[in-house]
Amino acid sequence: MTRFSAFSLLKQALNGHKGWREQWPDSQPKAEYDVVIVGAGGHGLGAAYYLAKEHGITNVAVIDKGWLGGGNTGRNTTIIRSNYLYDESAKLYDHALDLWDNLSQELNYNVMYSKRGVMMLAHNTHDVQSFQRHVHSNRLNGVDNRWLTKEEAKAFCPPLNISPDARYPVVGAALQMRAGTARHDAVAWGYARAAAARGVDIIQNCAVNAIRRGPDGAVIGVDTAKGFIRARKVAVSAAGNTSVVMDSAGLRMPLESFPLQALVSEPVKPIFPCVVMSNTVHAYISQSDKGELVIGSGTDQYTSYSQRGGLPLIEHTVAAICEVFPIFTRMRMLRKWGGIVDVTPDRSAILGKAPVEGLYVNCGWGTGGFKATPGAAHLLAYTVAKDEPHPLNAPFTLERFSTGRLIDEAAAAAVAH
Amino acid sequence: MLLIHCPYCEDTLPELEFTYAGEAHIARPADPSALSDEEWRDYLFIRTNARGPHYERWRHVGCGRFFNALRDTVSDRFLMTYKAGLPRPPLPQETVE
Amino acid sequence: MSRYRIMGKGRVDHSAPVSFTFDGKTYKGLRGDTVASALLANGVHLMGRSFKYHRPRGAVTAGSEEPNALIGTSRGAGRFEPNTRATVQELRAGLVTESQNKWPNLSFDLGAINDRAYMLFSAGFYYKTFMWPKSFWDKVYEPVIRGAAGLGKSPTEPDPDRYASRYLHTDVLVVGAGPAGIAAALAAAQSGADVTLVDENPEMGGSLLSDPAVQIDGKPAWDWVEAQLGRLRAAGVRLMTRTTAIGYYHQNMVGLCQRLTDHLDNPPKGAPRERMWRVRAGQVVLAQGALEKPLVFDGNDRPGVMLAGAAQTYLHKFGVRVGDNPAVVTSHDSAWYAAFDLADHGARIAAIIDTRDAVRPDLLEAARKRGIKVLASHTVTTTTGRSRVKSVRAALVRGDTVGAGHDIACDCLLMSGGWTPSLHLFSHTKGSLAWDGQTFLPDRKTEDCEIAGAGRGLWGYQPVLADGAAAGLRALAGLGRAGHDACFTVGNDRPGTGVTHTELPTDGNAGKARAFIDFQNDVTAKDIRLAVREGMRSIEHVKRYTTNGMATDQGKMSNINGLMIAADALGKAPPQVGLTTFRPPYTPTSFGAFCGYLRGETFQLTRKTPIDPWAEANGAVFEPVAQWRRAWYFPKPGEDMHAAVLRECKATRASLGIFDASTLGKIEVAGPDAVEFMNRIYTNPWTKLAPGRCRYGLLLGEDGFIRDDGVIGRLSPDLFHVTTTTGGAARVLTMMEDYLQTEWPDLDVWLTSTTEQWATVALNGPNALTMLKPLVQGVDWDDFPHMSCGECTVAGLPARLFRLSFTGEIGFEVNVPARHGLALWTALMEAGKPYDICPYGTETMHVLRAEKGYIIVGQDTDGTVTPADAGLDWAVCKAKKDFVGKRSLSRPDIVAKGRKQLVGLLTEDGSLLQEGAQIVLDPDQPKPMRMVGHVTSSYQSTMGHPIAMAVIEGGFDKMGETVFVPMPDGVRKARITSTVFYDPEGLRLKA
Amino acid sequence: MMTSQKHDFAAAAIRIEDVAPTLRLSLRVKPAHRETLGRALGLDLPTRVGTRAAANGTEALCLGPDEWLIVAPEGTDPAAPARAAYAQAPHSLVDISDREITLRLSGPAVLDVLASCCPRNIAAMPVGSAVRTVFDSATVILWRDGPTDFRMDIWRSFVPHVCALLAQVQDEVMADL
Repeated sequence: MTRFSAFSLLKQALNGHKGWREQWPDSQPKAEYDVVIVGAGGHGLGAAYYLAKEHGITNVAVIDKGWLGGGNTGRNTTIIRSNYLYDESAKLYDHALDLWDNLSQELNYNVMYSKRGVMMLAHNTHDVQSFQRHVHSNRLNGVDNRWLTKEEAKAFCPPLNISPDARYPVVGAALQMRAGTARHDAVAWGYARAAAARGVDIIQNCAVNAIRRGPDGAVIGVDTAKGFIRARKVAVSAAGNTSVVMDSAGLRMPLESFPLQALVSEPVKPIFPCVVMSNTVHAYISQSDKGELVIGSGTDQYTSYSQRGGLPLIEHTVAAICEVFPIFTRMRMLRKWGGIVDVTPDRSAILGKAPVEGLYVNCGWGTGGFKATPGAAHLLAYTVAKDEPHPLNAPFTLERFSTGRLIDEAAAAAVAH
Repeated sequence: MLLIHCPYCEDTLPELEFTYAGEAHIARPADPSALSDEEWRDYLFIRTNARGPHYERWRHVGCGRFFNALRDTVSDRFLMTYKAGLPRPPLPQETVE
Repeated sequence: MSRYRIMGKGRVDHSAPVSFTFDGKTYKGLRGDTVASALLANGVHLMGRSFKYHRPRGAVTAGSEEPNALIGTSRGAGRFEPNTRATVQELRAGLVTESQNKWPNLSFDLGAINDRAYMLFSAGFYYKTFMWPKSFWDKVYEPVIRGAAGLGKSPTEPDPDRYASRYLHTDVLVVGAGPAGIAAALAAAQSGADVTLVDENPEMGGSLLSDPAVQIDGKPAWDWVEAQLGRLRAAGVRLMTRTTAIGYYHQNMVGLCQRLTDHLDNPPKGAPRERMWRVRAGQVVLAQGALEKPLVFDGNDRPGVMLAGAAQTYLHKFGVRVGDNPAVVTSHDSAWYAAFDLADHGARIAAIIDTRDAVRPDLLEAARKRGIKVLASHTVTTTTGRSRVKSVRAALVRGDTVGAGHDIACDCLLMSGGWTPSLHLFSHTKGSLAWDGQTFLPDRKTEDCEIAGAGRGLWGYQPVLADGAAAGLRALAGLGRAGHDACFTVGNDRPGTGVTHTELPTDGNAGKARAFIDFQNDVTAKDIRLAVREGMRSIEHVKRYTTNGMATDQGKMSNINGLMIAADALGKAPPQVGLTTFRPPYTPTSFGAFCGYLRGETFQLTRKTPIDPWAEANGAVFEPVAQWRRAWYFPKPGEDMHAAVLRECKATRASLGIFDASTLGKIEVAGPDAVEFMNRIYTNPWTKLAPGRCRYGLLLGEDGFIRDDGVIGRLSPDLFHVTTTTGGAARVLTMMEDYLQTEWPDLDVWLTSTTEQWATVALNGPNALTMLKPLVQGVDWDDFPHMSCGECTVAGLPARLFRLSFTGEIGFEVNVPARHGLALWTALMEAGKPYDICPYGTETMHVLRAEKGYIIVGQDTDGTVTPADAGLDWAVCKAKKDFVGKRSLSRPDIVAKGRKQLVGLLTEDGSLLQEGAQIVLDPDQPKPMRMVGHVTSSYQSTMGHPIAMAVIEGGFDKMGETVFVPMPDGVRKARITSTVFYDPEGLRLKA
Repeated sequence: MMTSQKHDFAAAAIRIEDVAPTLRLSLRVKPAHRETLGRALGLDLPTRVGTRAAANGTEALCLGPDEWLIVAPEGTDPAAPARAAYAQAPHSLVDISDREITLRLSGPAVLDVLASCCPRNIAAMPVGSAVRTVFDSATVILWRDGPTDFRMDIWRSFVPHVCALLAQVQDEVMADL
């Protein structure tokens, strides 16, 4: 692996960039691996990297039906934060945040993690109660998050409309200063390059058709578009397609896949310094390093794998943004795209062992997948390597849906009275 | 925005008149107390999440009725809709892409 | 008049000059000009600076695909917008425009220093550096990178303009009113079908407007267009100009953005600036034509280097000669016609440089006749000139070898790399594409659409017209209608073919060549090859790594050229590398158009009760609750919220309070099986509830957690008057209907929402009964104890009266038909005067209920709370075999010890706890602390000290124990108590 | 609340007026008892959603397979005979006269005005039909009384929102762009 640095860049610039080598090879599958990871998004590639780096397991393949990073990794609005309500969630996402903090150096790939602050707007008494609960819980958990008055919120984000006459007036905000954004593609590429350098095979355009189990029920490998690949362990990290893959191992999942849309505006000079989210009006926004306003929307109402999404939802999202930031109506939408988010009944992820020997699953991240990337990857690698969950992901089992021990972030935030 | 045929109104109408109501043909068990925790979990939470033809429920604001539909979740195209209470129809032959 | 304007030529109005400014300088153009055509007429080519290298750029196109000539435009306060395409913006009186991404000015831009250091800024350079020292990223590198972002400036003021939207249902929607679109619309309209023809330009006619010499059916092109539009109008076809089809959505829904006022000097009052049409079409005909591709060679981005088709458009539509001495470089026949037309209008063509070895003899002959020098098998290897191209270097190419070049002086360079069908909308449908060796064409369709003309690779007016007509007929057939075939005779047709290239070879230092592909994002051919060298094998990776195709033209200029080069570098055929997905909108579309009416007052509906006008007139402060606005409190002069609420609370406890409870959800549950239904839905037993009595009802989700609650009255054996929470009304009714229709269709029971049928006024206080009695007729007060209900009249109005209490005081809820709500309120206020009746709002309601330990679903519960957790076990009828949620109450974790339970809290120091504050048992532990619960409700009470409710692990077993609430300014100590703080014996209800 | 207000929409292209209150009943009955109930009410309850039947000043609109909206003049009690038939034909009849407020929209531009916020193809509605549909985010019942003559029943609390939208569309129609 050529080490990236200002010096290597300068050196290459002087010889016309002729010396750069490929960042990862396009591997063909071997007959057998210690671990096969299904899904080459940030989570899967990262898990392969940590398996190799922290657990010495390098005979690993990451297999994807398309190009690496082509799913939700490359389709999200790149928001990173950890100010979740429940201890389990806050600790998990804060673990990710700790890894984000050093990820560029760790991977020798600038993932452009920008700690510009994520501000969540409160629009009514219920929001205030809910966000104060977050702030206090986070504070006692050692997670950065603080309450701002609406004037402080405006000072932090000048385009904000804090007029009391707004349909949903801003009454305050919760700010996590350590939160922010990162360059999504770079995360996938950085992990791919670092994993490949440690011997991991990245196999693209190779659909996994089924997980194959032996006579004793344990996993023995995967059937793919390029034939059977033997594996001692299989980790499924396939986001919206997890249900389909797990079904082939005879496991039905508590998952539904919904279309989620996002959009960017034309690029403009810096105007928007942070990330702002409003759950009440269902929109979130930041400005990319290119100058585009990056805007996320809610999910459409029906399950879908079409990656399309409808016009009405986008209209409501744009209207919500323009209600909170009225200076933006004359900005223009440049492009809009859709992803597929896999959602569990309690809106928290499933990350752990599946009830089949040698099978592991990482799914159900909903809209939280990108921010969890290094954490989920790190904990998935741990769980696969040790055949038991790390304490941080131990609560995120499949079993919780039988016992009732749900981690219901959505219920805790969303009920109006 | 989808276009949906309401089997009660016998009219094909815009999605904005409809709400999605989850997977179809998951009947509430007659005697929930007789179920194990796992069986009850299956009823509550386990979903097919089909990639392709998916049996699902919608409700039409016009007539207020819940009804069933078979929709391809890859193309989002409705293959058929039918009234609530009718048995699950078989998959049409050439629906899978 | 400028010397670049040809008198009398074009579709502009030479008798109507229009003044505008560009970077502070005033220019004159003509009515019908775009900013770009007017600047070109004034000899101005330099219109902008590129994104990364700040290279000087001019208009390269004459349409919406323009990547370079982006300007800021404004018309007064709040009406500035950045990144407007100068090639699209029509002149209007007083238009103010400015160039972008430059400092201090357009011709001298310090940012152009980036251009000197271009070797450093190769594709993906930022992934490889800015990592050391780590702390510099936050403090130095990232701020600098962000500071360099963007093209134009964001608007900074709210937009005073309005936007509109509309639904349209049409049989046939034809997108694009060029020859194919017009022919399709003509064909479709003949059967009487409802046809809509839209075009993004101010005028219909498409390429015919740039080819006036073409003859169709014996008429000059423009006359033919005029005549056909007349025919279409007569046939009732909806013709919409300045209307861009931005996206193609499910089942033939197409979004159209219609620009209504940006071209007008003085827009009419009340007129929306833009209107979004959501069209549902039976059949769609895509006749969007093709986009001309640039050629990729060193220096292809200088101002004055322009697509040949654009030059032809500037000539014919605007009467503007883009240069006196143009050179032409092409790999397609079409540029030859542009050269001929310019030559015929006074330009001296420096040379036609064609990359192909063989050129059609008739073209050669036509060039010879005009005395134009032709260089076949040649390429342009570089150009010179700073703010405008001065010369081009032409060299002979034989296979892989490039001969020595020679310089040719010129004042502009017209290029054509051939044409690529406009596949954007088709791609939105996820239709598949096929590679024909030169370009991608539409292949398998997923929607009921037809593609016609140049949009599917046809060239020349004859075939395009015939194809358009055929597409119109196929669309008709799709509707089950028939029509006659049409036949067009085309004279002076301009057929053409061409070849597709990667980057063209150079005779200079290849290492220094900078051949641009994505002009705006400054992506060069070398960047693409570098991305491939670094292992980017899919076009998606190449795009994201280099940003090729991600500029505001969304790859219209760059996608195919980028793909050709990437495929070449990979040694694969282009289809194996793939085309990036086109995403809506087709051209950048204002946020306002998406908002439509969803702004300001009409952003989202606000529901108001019948009594709301009284509250407003009497100084209420309102709060939003779900979709409603509710009176929060009624401050008297000088009172803050705290003082007002305390006064309202005390007045109610002392004598009498009045409260607008109309927002409560109400559902009439009626039918012989009503009681059975209630038993199945709610946790409580209903069978023995006598008519005329009411009961608190608790509703769970099937997961066993509390969803809603409310008091429910049985008015007769078969009739229940159910109330729900304000926010839960719709949800509860839907849930009930779902069970009724899906699980229990055998039950004879029906549900009707009566939320808005009734206005509801709550009276509470020790004098409530005394005050109300004289106003009521039809109630037997001897048989109307607490938790009774009945029909009667109140103040002469028909009413449903409930005796219940959410405050601990004697209480009533009076329901009257909504039209009488205000009258009832006024009558009660009048009758209450002797008792100092006090109107109160939701805050006082919250305090009073909290003093009694009554929960608010959604505040004291959060979707994870069971009846037992909330201390509401008494409301669960365990004897019932089943009810919604019952099974979940026996799941292992729900019956486990240590669940959070709802208790009261009293602080030791008498301070007010904050709602949401977290509770610990050991305040001295390090972080992360172990939290055992949180405060759900907290108020200053009427008892002289604050009260709070909280959920705490094992709270019921911890009565009297002390817990700690660590706040930023210190730890509060609190004692766990019952949630009933006020009148625990309930004596006041019996008074 | 809105019944006392006059909407000042006086443009020729579109007129929007309040309609005086009428008696409105929501009738729910299973198909098996439809005829019995209809006989009691003196109406042949239509079975096709969106169709209407009238007799003696009382009109029934079929909203769903077991749901009709009965409209009659104020002060009448058309439901009395139905109540008497409850034992033979169990049903639900709920007075919802005050739940909705009715606006009349008429004039040459009425279809454009409705198309501003109704996703359904209003132009295709037969004269004499009525449907429950949506106008922006409000659920409404839309009656087509003539080619350019409509009534819209709107839940009371949604009326200010609907009227604010109509006022904007009104301006737009007047601007004629």
